[in-house]
Parts: sequence; C-alpha cells; structure tokens
Amino acid sequence: MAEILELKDAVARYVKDGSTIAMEGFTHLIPHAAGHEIIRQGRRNLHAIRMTPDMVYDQLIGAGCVSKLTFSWGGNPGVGSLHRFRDAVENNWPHQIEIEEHSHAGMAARYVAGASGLPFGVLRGYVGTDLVDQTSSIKTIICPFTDEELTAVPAINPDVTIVHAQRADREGNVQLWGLLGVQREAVLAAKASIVTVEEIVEKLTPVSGAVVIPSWVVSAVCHVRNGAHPSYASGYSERDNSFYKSWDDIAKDRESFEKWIEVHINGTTDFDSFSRSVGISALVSTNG
Amino acid sequence: MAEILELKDAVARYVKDGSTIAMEGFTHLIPHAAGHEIIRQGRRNLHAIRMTPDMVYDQLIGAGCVSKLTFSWGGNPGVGSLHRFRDAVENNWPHQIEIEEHSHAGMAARYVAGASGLPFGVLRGYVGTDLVDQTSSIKTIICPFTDEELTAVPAINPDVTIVHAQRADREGNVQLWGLLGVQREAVLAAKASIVTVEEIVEKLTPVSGAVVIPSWVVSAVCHVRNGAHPSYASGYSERDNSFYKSWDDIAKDRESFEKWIEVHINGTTDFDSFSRSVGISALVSTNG
Amino acid sequence: MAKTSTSASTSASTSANTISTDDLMIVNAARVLGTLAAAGKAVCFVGIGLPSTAANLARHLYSPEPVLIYESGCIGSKPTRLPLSIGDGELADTSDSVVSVPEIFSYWLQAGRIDVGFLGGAQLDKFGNINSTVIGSYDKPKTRLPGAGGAPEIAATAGQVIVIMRQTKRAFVDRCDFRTSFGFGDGPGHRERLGLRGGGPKIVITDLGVLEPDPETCELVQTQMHRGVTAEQCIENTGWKLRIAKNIFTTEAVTDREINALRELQSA
Amino acid sequence: MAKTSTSASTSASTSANTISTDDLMIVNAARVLGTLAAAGKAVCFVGIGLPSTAANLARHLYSPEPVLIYESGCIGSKPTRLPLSIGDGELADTSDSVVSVPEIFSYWLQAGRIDVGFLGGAQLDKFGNINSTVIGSYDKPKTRLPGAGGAPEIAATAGQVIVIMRQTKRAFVDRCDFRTSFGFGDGPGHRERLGLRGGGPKIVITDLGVLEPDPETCELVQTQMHRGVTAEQCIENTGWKLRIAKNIFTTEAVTDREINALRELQSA
Repeated sequence: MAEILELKDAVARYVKDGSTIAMEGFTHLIPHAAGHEIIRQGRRNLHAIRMTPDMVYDQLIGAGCVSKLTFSWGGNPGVGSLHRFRDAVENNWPHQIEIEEHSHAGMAARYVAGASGLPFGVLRGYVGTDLVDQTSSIKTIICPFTDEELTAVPAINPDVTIVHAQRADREGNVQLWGLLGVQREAVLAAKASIVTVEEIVEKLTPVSGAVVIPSWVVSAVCHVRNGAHPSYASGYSERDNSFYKSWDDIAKDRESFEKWIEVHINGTTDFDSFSRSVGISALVSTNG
Repeated sequence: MAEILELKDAVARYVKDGSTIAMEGFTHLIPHAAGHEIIRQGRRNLHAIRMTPDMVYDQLIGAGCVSKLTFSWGGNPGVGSLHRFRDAVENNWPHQIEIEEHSHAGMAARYVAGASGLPFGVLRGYVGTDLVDQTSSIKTIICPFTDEELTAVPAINPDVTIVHAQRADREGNVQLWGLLGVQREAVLAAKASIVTVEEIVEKLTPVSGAVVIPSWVVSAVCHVRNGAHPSYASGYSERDNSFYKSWDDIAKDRESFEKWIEVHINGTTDFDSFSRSVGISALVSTNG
Repeated sequence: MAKTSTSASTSASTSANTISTDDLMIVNAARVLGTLAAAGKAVCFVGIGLPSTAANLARHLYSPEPVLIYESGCIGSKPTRLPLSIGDGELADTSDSVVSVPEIFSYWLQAGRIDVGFLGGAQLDKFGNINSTVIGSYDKPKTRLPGAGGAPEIAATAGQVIVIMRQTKRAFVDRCDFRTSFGFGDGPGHRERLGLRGGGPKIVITDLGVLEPDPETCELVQTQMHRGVTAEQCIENTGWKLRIAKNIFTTEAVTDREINALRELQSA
Repeated sequence: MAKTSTSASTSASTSANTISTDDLMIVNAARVLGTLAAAGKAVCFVGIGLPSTAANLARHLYSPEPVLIYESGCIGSKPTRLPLSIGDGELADTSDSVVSVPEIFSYWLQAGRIDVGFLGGAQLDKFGNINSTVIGSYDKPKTRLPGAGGAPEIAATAGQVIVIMRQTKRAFVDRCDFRTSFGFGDGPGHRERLGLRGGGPKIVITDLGVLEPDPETCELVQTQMHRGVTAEQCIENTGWKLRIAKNIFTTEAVTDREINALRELQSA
C-alpha cells in the first residue's frame, strides 16, 4: 500500500545516488516538483530515463545529477533546444554524460515489456536508421512462425518511477485523466514509485477517461499542488507556455542557469517556496 | 468509415463460407444475435476463434457452421459443459471439428499482436503444460538480451470480428463500457468488423470507463437492441442467468438442440422475431 | 450458489446454521487468505465459485482485506453480493479499476503482482498438477473438459496457488491424464528447471481437510482433517498412496462469526 | 505560432492578407491532404507546428475531413484552436478517443492504420532520408538535435510521408550526417530490401515549391514552384545537384477561402 509522504521524505527514501529513475509525462502531468527536490537533495550519478526529457531533465542534467540519459526526444516543445542537455552532450558540461538513444515507439515498447514482466519488447522499428549503430539495446529477432525479422528492445525497469497525477484518495489509490502518456506503464515497470498529486480526496469519484493506479503498486503519494508546473494537470491547471519560453533564456547560459538553480531550487525549501520564488503562484488556476 | 447496415446484410457481406471469424465478449457484450444470423444464413467451414466460446459458439458448432475452433476455455459459465462442443469433439457430431487450444494469456497475446501489426506475441506461458504438445502454434523464443527462454504465439487476424457494444453514433463511432474483454483488440486485429449496438445516438457523450472505437476501423454497425442476450450490456440489460441454465437441457440432447435451432433460429427472421419466439422480450430492461 | 447437502462426518453445527462441506472449504480458504493478508501478501486472482466466495468472505472477516482481481479485468473488486459469473456487472461496478483482458494477463498476472491464485479442476495429481482439459486421451477424449482458461499462467506465476477441490479417488489421481496447470511437475526441482517464477500449489483445501506438499518430495501430504474425518477416509478418497502427516491436526471448527458472515454474503 | 516575414519573391497577396512562406507551405500541405481525404486516405499522424496547422486547415476546408492522430494519444482530434504543444489539453478534449502513448505506436501506427505521416528535420537528403539527431558526428556533435521521437517508425510505416521543410543549402543535403528517418535509403529498392511497409516520402513541400521522388531513381526532383520562384533559386538552395522536372508547374495561388480559413484558425 502506498504511504502518504512529504515529497522531501519520499525522494530521500527512494532516490539514491546511482539510482535509475524515470520521471514520465507526455507534455501533460510532468513531475517538476519532484525533479526540483532531487536537485535540492544533491543526488548524483542518476541514470535518468524519459521518452521526452524536457525542462525538468534539463535542470537535472545541468545541475550535475545525471550520469546517463536514456531517451527518445530531448527538446523544449514548441520552443527549441534543451541547452543544458546540449551543453552536456556537446561540451561535457558540467561533466560527461552517457546517452542511450531510442525512438518513441521503442521506448514505449520497453516500458510495456517492463510493466509486463517480460525481458524484452518486439516492434517494427529502427530499420534503416543510424540509431542501430549507436545504441546497443536494439537487436533483431526472428518471428518463429513467419521468419520475419523484427526488432527487439530490452525492458525498462527503473529503480523508481516518479509521475504526477490529478488526485489520490487517503489509501493512496491514484487517479489520472486526460493525456495518459506512458505513466501507468512506467509506474508498473518500476521497483518503487512516487506519485505527486494535485489533491488528496476522501473518495475517488468516476471521471470520464480516467484510469486508477491502485495503491498497492505505488510506494508513496505526495500532495504537491500544481507540482507539474509549468506542465499542467487537466482539470486543475493550464500549461504555462511563457515559462517554457523563458526557460530558453535561463538555460542558454551556464551562469544564468547556475544562478537560477542556486536561487530558485537550492535557495528554496519546497515547491510552494519555489513557486513564490519564481512568482508563479498567480498563474495557478483552481480546480475547475 | 463504418456503414450502418441491417445485421442480415452485414453478415451476408462479411461472413463467407470458410471465413475466419472471431466473436468476442468476456461474459459481457457477447454478440448472440450475430451468431444466430450466421446460422440462419447457413455458413459452413468457419474457423471460429474465441477465448471463451460459450452458448453462441455451442449453437454455431451444433448447427454445423464450424470446421475449426481456436479457443482457450469452452464452457457454460456457472452452469457446466457446452454439450454441442463436447459432442463435436468427443463424437464428431454433426461432423469432425479441428481444435487449436491455447490459454487465456496466450489468446490475449495473440489478439494484441494481431492488433499491433506484429506476426507474433511473447509471453511467459504454457511452460510445463501438455498444451505445448497438442498445439503447433506455441513455440519458444529466446530473449536476445538475457538469453531467457520465453513463449511465442502467432498473431490472430480474423477475416471478420463481430462484437456487441452499448452504442454508436450515426457516423459509426462505437462506444462500449463496463467489462471490456478483448473486444477492441479483436476488432483492431481483423480485416473487417461488425459491431451490433443497443442503440444509435446522435452524439456519443462521455461515460466513465468507456472506450470509443473510431468509425474508420469498423466495417459495419448494426442496431440490434438486446442483441447480446442472454449476455448483457452494462447500462442496458442484465445477464439472463436462467437462459444460460436452460441452455444446458436444450443442448444436452441432439434432437432437442436441432429442434430449438429449427424453431427459434431458422424459423425466425431476425433477433426481434427470435426474441418473441423464445419469449425473452419481457426480460429486456430498458436503458437505465 | 448451489450447496451440497451436509454429511454427518464432515459438518459441524454452530447456532442455527448447518455447515456444509462447501462452507468448510470456503471458510478454511478464507482463513488462509486472512493470514496472507496480515502478512501483506493477499492480492488474489480469483475465479467464480468457491474461490470467489472464499475471497469475499475473507474481505468481510479480516483487516487488512485481500485485494481481489478477476480475469475479466476487474482490479480491487469489492462486490456487495456474490458475483454469479466472472463477468458479473457487480464486479466492474465495485472495482478500483477495470482493464482489458490482455492487460490483466500481461501487466498484472505475468508481471508477478499476484500473491495468490486459486485453482481447481477435474483431476489433481500427487505433485499438484491439475487437469482441466480432457479425461482420456487428447485425440480420443472420454470427457472433453472446458480447457485451460487462465489456469496455466496462474499456476506458473502466482506467488502461491491454493487449490480447492473435493477429495475423491477419481479426482485425486496418481498422474493427470493431461497437465493443464503445472504444479511441481514430476517432483523436486522441476519448477526451478523450467524457470517458473511462482511458488506453486502450497495448499490444497478439500471437503476432508488440507493437503500440503512435502518440502522435500513435493508430494501432497494430508496435513489437516476437518472434525470427524478419519485418516482412512482421506486415504480411501485419494487415488495415490496418500501419506498422512505425523503431526496432523484438526481444522478449527467454523465459528459463529465466520458462518454468519458467509450467510450474510450469500443472501445479499 | 511565429510566422517568418514575407519576402517578395515567395509571397502572394489576396484580399487584405499577406501570404507568408509558412502560409504557402501550410496551404499546399492542406491541399494534398484534401486530395487524399477525398480518396479515403487521410488518417494523418501529425506533430505540432506546420503539420498540425495544415491538417487542421484541411479539416476546415475539405469534406470528407482528414482524421488527425497525435502521438500524445489523441485519435480523431478536432481542435477548435491550434494546439500549442502535442500535449495541449484541447487535443484530448476534442478527440474521439484518448489512448496511451504505447498504444498509439502499437495498435495505430505500427498496425498500418496511418495513411499520412508528416515529418521535418534539420537535414533532408536527395533520397528523402531525414536527420533530426545530430549535425557532425554522433560522438563529437557540432549540434546536438532533439532526436528521433516518433519519426523513424512514421517514416517506415505511414502509407506515405509528407515532408515540410524550408529549402536551403544547409538543410537539403547530398547525404544526411545521421539517418534518423529512412526515406529511400541509398536509392531504388532499398525500402523493399528492408521490408518497410510504408510508402516513404512522396512529397516534400518547401517555401520554394514541391519536390517529389523520381519513380525510377528515387531522387527528389523539383516538380512545382510557388509563384515568382525560379528554377535557379531552387537549385541554389539545394545542397545536391537538383533536377528540375521537365513539366514543372507553378502551385496555385492561395485563394481567399484558404487564407481566410487559415487566419480564422490561427486567431481562434
């Protein structure tokens, strides 16, 4: 059964130096608050996995938490580059990071395999691309019935998966809706999982398009209102597009990035204090 | 885009002698009316696929429509044997049928592979069972990353899949909810598909737990109120357990079975006329 | 739910209730689940019939409650009445989550999230293998049974398997005509050689008592008998040369609390 | 959506509207979709930006409408305003169905249900291969790009691929530094040898005109130019020795109906 914990305590318990972590969210429900907490706690040598590493992974990479990144698309959606990611790959700043690069289809198949207790997933993928030469975790497999050649990718089973969701009940059952991404698979594939939620309610009521992740496959639920910001939680908040745009300037330059981390992450104690620090509280819409 | 057709016309167009058909429904939403229509049209040599062939497959088998059955559990749930299925397997009556036998997990993996455009599915399954010796469509496959031995099963891609759902809109978008079974996968795996529905509405409104199958992956939608009877459609009808029990007596004996088919199926023109014939109209509850 | 009539030798009586052999099996299975739930190990994969009744009884009797998963896609079902079929709407309506059938078998069973699987069948052999496929030969069956359903993968994968079956010479056989669900196969080490991840059949609950595998030989041994049952009865009703445990004990009598909760459930 | 400023040579003017080169690309892409939709072949896998705008414009201009699928899990999206990101809530709220990301790639893209995929990238080579991974070498990148995303499997599987890119010497290269998405590979027969199921890049829409693969050589040839564009301009802005089709023609001027619908969409 999931425990209801403070985010600080959940991160301290489940994210260790050297952990393999997945923080998923496909534009929607990205667990930014949890990413900040990992930086605050000074974790190092993380193997960070994500289909679409965006701002929060840029922060983790720039802050020196990550030694390896497994991913399929690393950009600031609608804005441009992830400058800290680029600086790490192009210039080894703040240090060298290893990258393991896949396609979305391959990453999705890897999470599904992980959630299914299989060691690999099968897809029609990567054929003819140069990714095959760069990524050792792409192999061919032969169909035993048709002799067709297909592609195999290994399961992903993170030490800990962190996601954000709309809400949970007091027993730790988690409910999310809207764009579901690969979050459920990432939680089910992980050895431990932390879910930050917009609110904790007495009883989950049905919501169209919602899925429930039962408490007994979740390790910790943390109440962090607006904890996906500048991403959003459908029904609770809107995507803060201007914040994504402003990140471009902040992250472009090492010094301004370091200052931002120093002031707004290391200089704050939790997500509320971070929100006041960057002045986003006014942008938080209430539950509609 | 799906066409809205009379069930009679849809079956005539998509179910041919020798077709491979899947009529799915996991206790809930079983397309009985469509099964009756196949018998009425006198189809022969069908390869009938279903995880849980129950009463409607018993009828198809007894009526001589089926030359091969692929399945994982063939019984009358909560009641006992499928007598026509047993008579065919044990005594070749009305003629010999070939069987291809799997487990639920394997059948599910086969439908998923079929829906995914893959030639096979992978699972941890069948190991140590005698099914492996009887079913040629179970093979081993080696994980190219861990060298583990797993099981492969070939995709199922029926010529036509038939399912029942709660409702569709006038464009043929289909909405179903409650126990979803393997229906969506069975439709997506098929070359053509027929969906019978409780009602056709102007516009589909959200329902908690509902999934929508878009019109453009469905061939035909047919309005057949209560067309799952004696199975049920959540929100529209209740399972008619007494009908399932009464089937035991009808099907136990070849003569009583043949008479039942003659009177109630071949002697009726459509599902309404069948319902009057067996006197079930009183059991139909209205949309709640 | 049809109850078999009570026979003097295998029933007890508390209050106004008469305890049938089905009741005995249900209550004893519920107790096992209660103990497992207390140890944090009671995610159950249940089928309809006695297992479903036992699991729901355990939900009413014990805290923490076991978590019920039905192969029809229901996770965390809390039915207020006993479901009539595995696809009973009540199961979906009272679940934490309803998922597709493929997902139940991949993300939930295969992934190793099931602590306890319930199985039964037409034949059980001394190594806990189960036949629910065919009596006689596969090609020329004497009796064609429904088949595997979810059983092979439950048997392979669940943390442990609880078998509930009536103990008769016809059903408890030296070797199954067909191995639908793998127990301990041919004996010690066989599960390990095949790489099966689940623990296999750890307990067989019958109308006469309880059998458990000998840790060394994997052979099912009578370890418990219900009140009034004799060792001879157990041996007579078993098709292999049944061993009786030295320290065999008698199952606790069904309590008022248990039978009342069961009757309430059955009449809901 | 940022619009590049209009240059005299590549813009037309209708009514009070000034047509940008983005507008030109969007309208021409929408026209292709309209034609495909009329032929019953317009299930589109779209990304954000010009493809999404073009696909939504086509929804407003043509009947039957194309069906829009976004990799974020939205099937049959009918956004009333242009989505700002692929995860824009508007996409989910206006969809026929929202599914998980794994399902979008398995049941929908991989299964061959997509008629048209849109792609772009940093480099496009003469055989329609696309690089969105890295400029320079993979190990010592000059510019690290975002990477593959959904592109490799869209390129492999979609019934056909429409590429939308600005035509420049830097972007239209003889050979991509990295092959992220497979077009015609090294030339004729290469897709077939690899067993790719999709049709590959059938049309490249640029700010200067349209390129299409020569059916025999698979090399991209300039087959259309926008009004006011010269063959010399096309050749100058292409990094390989560009062939101009003998029967090259000029794209139709953007109509009032088209530009008005586009402006309406952009201001919604």
